[in-house]
Amino acid sequence: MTHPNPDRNIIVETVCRVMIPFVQLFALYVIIHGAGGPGGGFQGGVVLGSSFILYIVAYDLKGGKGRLPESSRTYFSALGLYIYAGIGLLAMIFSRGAAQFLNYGFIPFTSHFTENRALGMDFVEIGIGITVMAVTASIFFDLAEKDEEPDTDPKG
Amino acid sequence: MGAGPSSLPMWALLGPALGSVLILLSSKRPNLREFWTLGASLFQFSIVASMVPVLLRGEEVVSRLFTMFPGIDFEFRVDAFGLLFALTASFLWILVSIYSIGYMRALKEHGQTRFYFCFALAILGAVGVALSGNLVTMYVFYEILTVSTYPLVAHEQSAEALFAGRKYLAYLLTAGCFLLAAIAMTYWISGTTDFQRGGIFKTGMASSLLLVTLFVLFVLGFMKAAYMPFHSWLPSAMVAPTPVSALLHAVAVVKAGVFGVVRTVHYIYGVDLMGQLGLGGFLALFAGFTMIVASLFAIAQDNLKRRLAYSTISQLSYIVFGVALLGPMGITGAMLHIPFHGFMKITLFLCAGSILVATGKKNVSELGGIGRTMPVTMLAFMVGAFGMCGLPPACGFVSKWYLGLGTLEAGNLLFLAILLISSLLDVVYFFPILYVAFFERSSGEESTPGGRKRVKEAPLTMVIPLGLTALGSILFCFPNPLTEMVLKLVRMAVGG
Amino acid sequence: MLSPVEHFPLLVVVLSLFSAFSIFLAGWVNRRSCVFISIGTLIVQFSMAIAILHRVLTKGPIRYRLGGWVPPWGIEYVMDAFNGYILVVLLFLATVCAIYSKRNIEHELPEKRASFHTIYQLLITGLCGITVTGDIFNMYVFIEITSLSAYALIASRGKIALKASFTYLVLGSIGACFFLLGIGFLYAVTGSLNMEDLSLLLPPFYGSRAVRAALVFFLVGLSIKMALFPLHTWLPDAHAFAPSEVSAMLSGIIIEVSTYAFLRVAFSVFTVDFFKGLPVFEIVSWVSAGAILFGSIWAMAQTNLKRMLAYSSVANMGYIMLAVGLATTATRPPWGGLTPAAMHILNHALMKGCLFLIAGAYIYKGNLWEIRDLQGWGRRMPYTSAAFVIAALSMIGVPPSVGFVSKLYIILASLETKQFVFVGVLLLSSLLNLIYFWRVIELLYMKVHEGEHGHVVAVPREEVPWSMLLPILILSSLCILVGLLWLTKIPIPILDEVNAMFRLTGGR
Amino acid sequence: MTRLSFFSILLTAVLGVLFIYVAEDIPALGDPDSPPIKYTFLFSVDADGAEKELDQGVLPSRVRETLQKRRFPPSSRIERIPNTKGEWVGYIEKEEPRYPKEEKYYHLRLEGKKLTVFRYAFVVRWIEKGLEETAVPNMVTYGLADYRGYDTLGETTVIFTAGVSVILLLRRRGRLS
Amino acid sequence: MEWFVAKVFAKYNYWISILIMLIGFYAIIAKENLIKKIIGLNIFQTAIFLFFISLGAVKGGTAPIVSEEMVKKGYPYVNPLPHVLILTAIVVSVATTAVALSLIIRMYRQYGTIEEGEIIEKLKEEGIEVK
Repeated sequence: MTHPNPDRNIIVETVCRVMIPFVQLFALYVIIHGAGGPGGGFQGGVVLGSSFILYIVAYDLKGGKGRLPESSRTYFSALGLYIYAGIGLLAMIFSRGAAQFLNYGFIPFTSHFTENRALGMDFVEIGIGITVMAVTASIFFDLAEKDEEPDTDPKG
Repeated sequence: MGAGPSSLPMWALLGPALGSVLILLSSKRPNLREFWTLGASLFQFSIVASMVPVLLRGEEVVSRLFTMFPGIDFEFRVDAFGLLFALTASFLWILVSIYSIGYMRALKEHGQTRFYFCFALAILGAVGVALSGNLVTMYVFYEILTVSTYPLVAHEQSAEALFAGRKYLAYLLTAGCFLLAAIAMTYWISGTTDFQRGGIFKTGMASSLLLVTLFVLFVLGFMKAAYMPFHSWLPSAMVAPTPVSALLHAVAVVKAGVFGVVRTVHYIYGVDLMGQLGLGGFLALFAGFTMIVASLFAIAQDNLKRRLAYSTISQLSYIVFGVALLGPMGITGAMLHIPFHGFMKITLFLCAGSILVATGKKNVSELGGIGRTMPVTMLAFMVGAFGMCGLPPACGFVSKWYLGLGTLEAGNLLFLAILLISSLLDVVYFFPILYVAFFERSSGEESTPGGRKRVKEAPLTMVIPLGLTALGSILFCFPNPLTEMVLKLVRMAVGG
Repeated sequence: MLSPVEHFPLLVVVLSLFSAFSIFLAGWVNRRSCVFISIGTLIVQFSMAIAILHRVLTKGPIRYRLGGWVPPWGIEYVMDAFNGYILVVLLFLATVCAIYSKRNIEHELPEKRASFHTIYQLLITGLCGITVTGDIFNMYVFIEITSLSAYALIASRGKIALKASFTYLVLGSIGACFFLLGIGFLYAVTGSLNMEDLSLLLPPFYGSRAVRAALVFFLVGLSIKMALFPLHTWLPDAHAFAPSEVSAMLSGIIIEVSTYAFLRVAFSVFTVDFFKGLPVFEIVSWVSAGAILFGSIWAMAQTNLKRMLAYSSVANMGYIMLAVGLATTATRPPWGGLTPAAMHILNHALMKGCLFLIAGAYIYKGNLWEIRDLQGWGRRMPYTSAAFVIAALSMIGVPPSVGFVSKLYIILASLETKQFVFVGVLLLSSLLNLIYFWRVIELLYMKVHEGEHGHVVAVPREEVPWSMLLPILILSSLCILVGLLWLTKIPIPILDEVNAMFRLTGGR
Repeated sequence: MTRLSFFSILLTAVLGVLFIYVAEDIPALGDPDSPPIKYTFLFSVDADGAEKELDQGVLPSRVRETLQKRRFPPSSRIERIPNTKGEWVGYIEKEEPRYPKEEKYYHLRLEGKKLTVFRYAFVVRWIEKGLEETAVPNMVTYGLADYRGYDTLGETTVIFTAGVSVILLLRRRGRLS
Repeated sequence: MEWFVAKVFAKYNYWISILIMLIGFYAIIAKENLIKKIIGLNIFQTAIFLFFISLGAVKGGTAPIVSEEMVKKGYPYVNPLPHVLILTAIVVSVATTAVALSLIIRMYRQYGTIEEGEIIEKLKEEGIEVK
């Protein structure tokens, strides 16, 4: 295939094409496995985000934006926090105000109090992962943008 | 003496406060606006006057709003002395507002709404100072007076006026800072700031050095009284329109300063403590210096209003002087001099203003023959001048008489000498004006072929007030119910 | 079973958090809706804050255990009179500025409304978090949220603001790092993070060097945040070139909340007993006396209106910290303890918020940055300029405005501690205020254009839209009303409760 | 040597001196009994006859009074740590829904004639009870997401803030700007 | 010697971290280049993180993940709390860096340089003096 810009490299592209799925899979593993072993939302989220960064490094910004468009970045970065804070509020709602914010035990995932806590934590980690992924990607995309006409008029 | 709680002082202050708001609201309709001004002044005067019988019954009108600090209430306590000042200010406000209607319309001044608004606020401040029952309350109104007078001083908005305004603020707000410090220290020393006859400081409350420093702070704080080294804001403030100079710089502002000094000496320190600390002599010398030097300055002035301003400076020091004599006679003279000098000086200023309106002349040297073109005005002027020099039939005679008695009472001939010299100087700088006005030929372009000058007075709205004030200043010289009332009030204030 | 009010301390924070995401998404759908969501949220928060304050004053402090864990094992929210008071002040000014920002942001950053309002809400989240939290590390996290959003908001107008914001970022991060180090030292000595728990555990270690160093780190770090002279260098540019409502928030609330954080750490973690025999507060008061003079003098030297106001903010932080410095030695009510400081926090929020909003109004109307541009605008924008006069008079300290009240209280406090120097400093600074504010007032009203010679000329009246005028008028009228309120001593009981809680007045 | 670099060297030196001044009170590396990981010293009283009282499970009056004076919660139950010479654990009442009502709080140790009272660091509970209380084996995870979950919410908010700030500052095109 | 071991060597973690901290601090203040300033800031923060983490270290401790055989062997766990705190603090520093970098990019777009001195020069030319 022909390349519009010369600084793209077929080898790098192929390697990344192979690697990126594994990176993302690993990221998901890290997020989910956060409860049992080393790992957690942040680590997984950053790895997930870095997979997109890797894509941009190998291909170009436009393609990366195609893979993770602005809309999904916006939605995801808010969605993760909605999940987190929402789960916190669910605890209050399900216990009719008896329990405090983030008191996962009161969310009836299962019948068992501590199980609920564990599950609540898992969902929270997922939320964190989503937000971190979206935000890291979004930050990188914005930083990587080409600069255009400089600002003028120092004050107004 | 008993103290009847009442809401009269609030009403008295409500007059100008409400008036100012209404004035702002009706800025587009001049007649309505001036109606509000007159209405507010009449309302206020009636309220203040209605307090007189209570006072004559030997009671005090007290109204306590709320407590600011332990020992300091926001309270109005109307005693004879305060009422005297309040009466003077509010009565003269009526005349001056009639006068200023004529003046402002005759000269087609700009920003009249601002003028009337600030005027009302200034009166609010002055009467508030008169009625307030302790230093902190007094300070509040004192500062309101200062700030609200600035736009009046700088009214003309010329470079000179702006400079005068700046000078005015710089002097008086600096003084305000000294005053605030003094008040805070008073509270810190004595735990209260209420005015009590005989003073709130007891000997041994604080070291005499501290008390003397505090007194110096007070004297600096009441810089509105324009003692000599700190006087220069007053003559330059004469760029203001004449009604402003008349009311504010002959009655409200400067008298508020003097009022404060009297309060300090008589109600915060008390005569005895002043005597012990030897502050009386110090203050008397200070005031005497001002009396004489200011008169000398006045001789040198050619601008009529500036000359009047310097005479004001020296006359104010009469009051401080009288208080500093620390004897009942002297204090009586001082307290009498507050309303009397108010009447006489306002007469003089109004005359100057109407001369300006009628002929556009500002300087003494141009006044040749004006006595014949403006007889009423100049007669009134003569009355005022006589009063200033302490000659009958004007009421200045009475107060100066008491001051003289006070010096004798103090048994200090030096003070008597100072008094006489300064009165002499008054003659020296006032009689030339009269001479020029009545006996000199003017540079005759407005002499008609008949050789006789036609009478050309200022508008009636200006002539009537000044006639009234002149009459008043004659009235107070002769025994009649009014004079009796004033004297009674003063005696009660002195507590003789 | 917790009563609804006991959930409010949390809801105040989480609500604005939710509204931040919602504004973000709403901006994606429809840009116009953002500001309304923001204002609505703030109004709800404000009413919650009032409810909290009432509950605290009537039934005593609220303790909220996040996640249901009892401290010290979990994070705890503690609402007492002090942070209830601060919360009300903060949310009031925030609401007013949000209303103001509707038109101003449409005018200045039409493209970036959504993200601006999102970050504004996040700023409120951070401020509320700092205010309500009872856990010192949690406080650090929220301080960071606040600072990050503040950096972004300051820089949002681009241009010089970028440089200013960068300076703020570097200094502010150093300050936050110092705060973190202080937490580290305390944790190394006591092994706890909950404030109340720390205050219980610390007494045996009062002599310990780590604890003292921790205090130094907290003090320096937060002094950077609160722009206490000589660590104020970031402030003037940041205030001068940010959007005006952000300047108002910065100078009215953000630096004050940093002051609150310091007070909370100083009096809730290191209690009063810790400071016995340590010259900390003497040093603070002398430094802030320097700040007052420095700020006022530099303010006189400015030609740019907002920059002048910024330097006057430096001076006013000096006022607050001077009052704080006197807090441990002046113990007689009503001016003893923290009363003057807390009082001036509210007063400065009102005055300076009003002034900055007015400066923004001038910029909105005629792009008037320099003071000399304002000549004759007094009659063009009568209401705005009248508000300016009122606020300026209360900065100068003319009775019965708020400025006068706090000046009086601080003077009385310093008289009680026999520090006559401070009295002089305060009076001198109010004179300097007079000079640099009167310059502006004179230009606004008195200086006439050439050729007019003071005769009436019809000037076109061009006021700002009502949604910008309303906040200005509200704040300026409060400058007087709140002053009278203070004089009548109606709100004083709140502050008395604060002093009693910190054992500052009486009982010692 | 510009003024700036001199200035910064000066500041750095001041900071360094402060750190060296502090060094003395920093616990040594890996000390298993340091306050962060084990317990904090509260106070010590003289221990005549305290041992018997403690073994009967009552707190000596001196200790109780001192705890009251320092506004610490009263101890509900004392029990001796097996096979130690003179170490006890003090429990306190706490109310947490669905969890045991008492928690390990005080550590009392007999040292010669002195009875020293310590306060367990709160990490102790995380380490010992975390698994059965949250059913998650990873201490960092349950510390992060449960015991101090609110910090983590704040931290997620921080990174969200950073994202939006970058959008506000840099994004030129797109619907958000 | 014992003094040295007790006071200095036993706390080498502390000494190392403050050394790094001072390096970062110096870089923040002294460097003209804005990127270098930010790098210095990161070094400074990292040093603090090191200090925190090393507070949590325990001799012979294992990773804070509950596991049966570790309990059987009787190894102590290291202190999980500093990890929790520092995870938060790291994210904070990442966020700060991101904002700082975007500010630098904007400044570069506007002034064409990232040297503080030059930027101030350029501002002076535009007639604005910045501290």
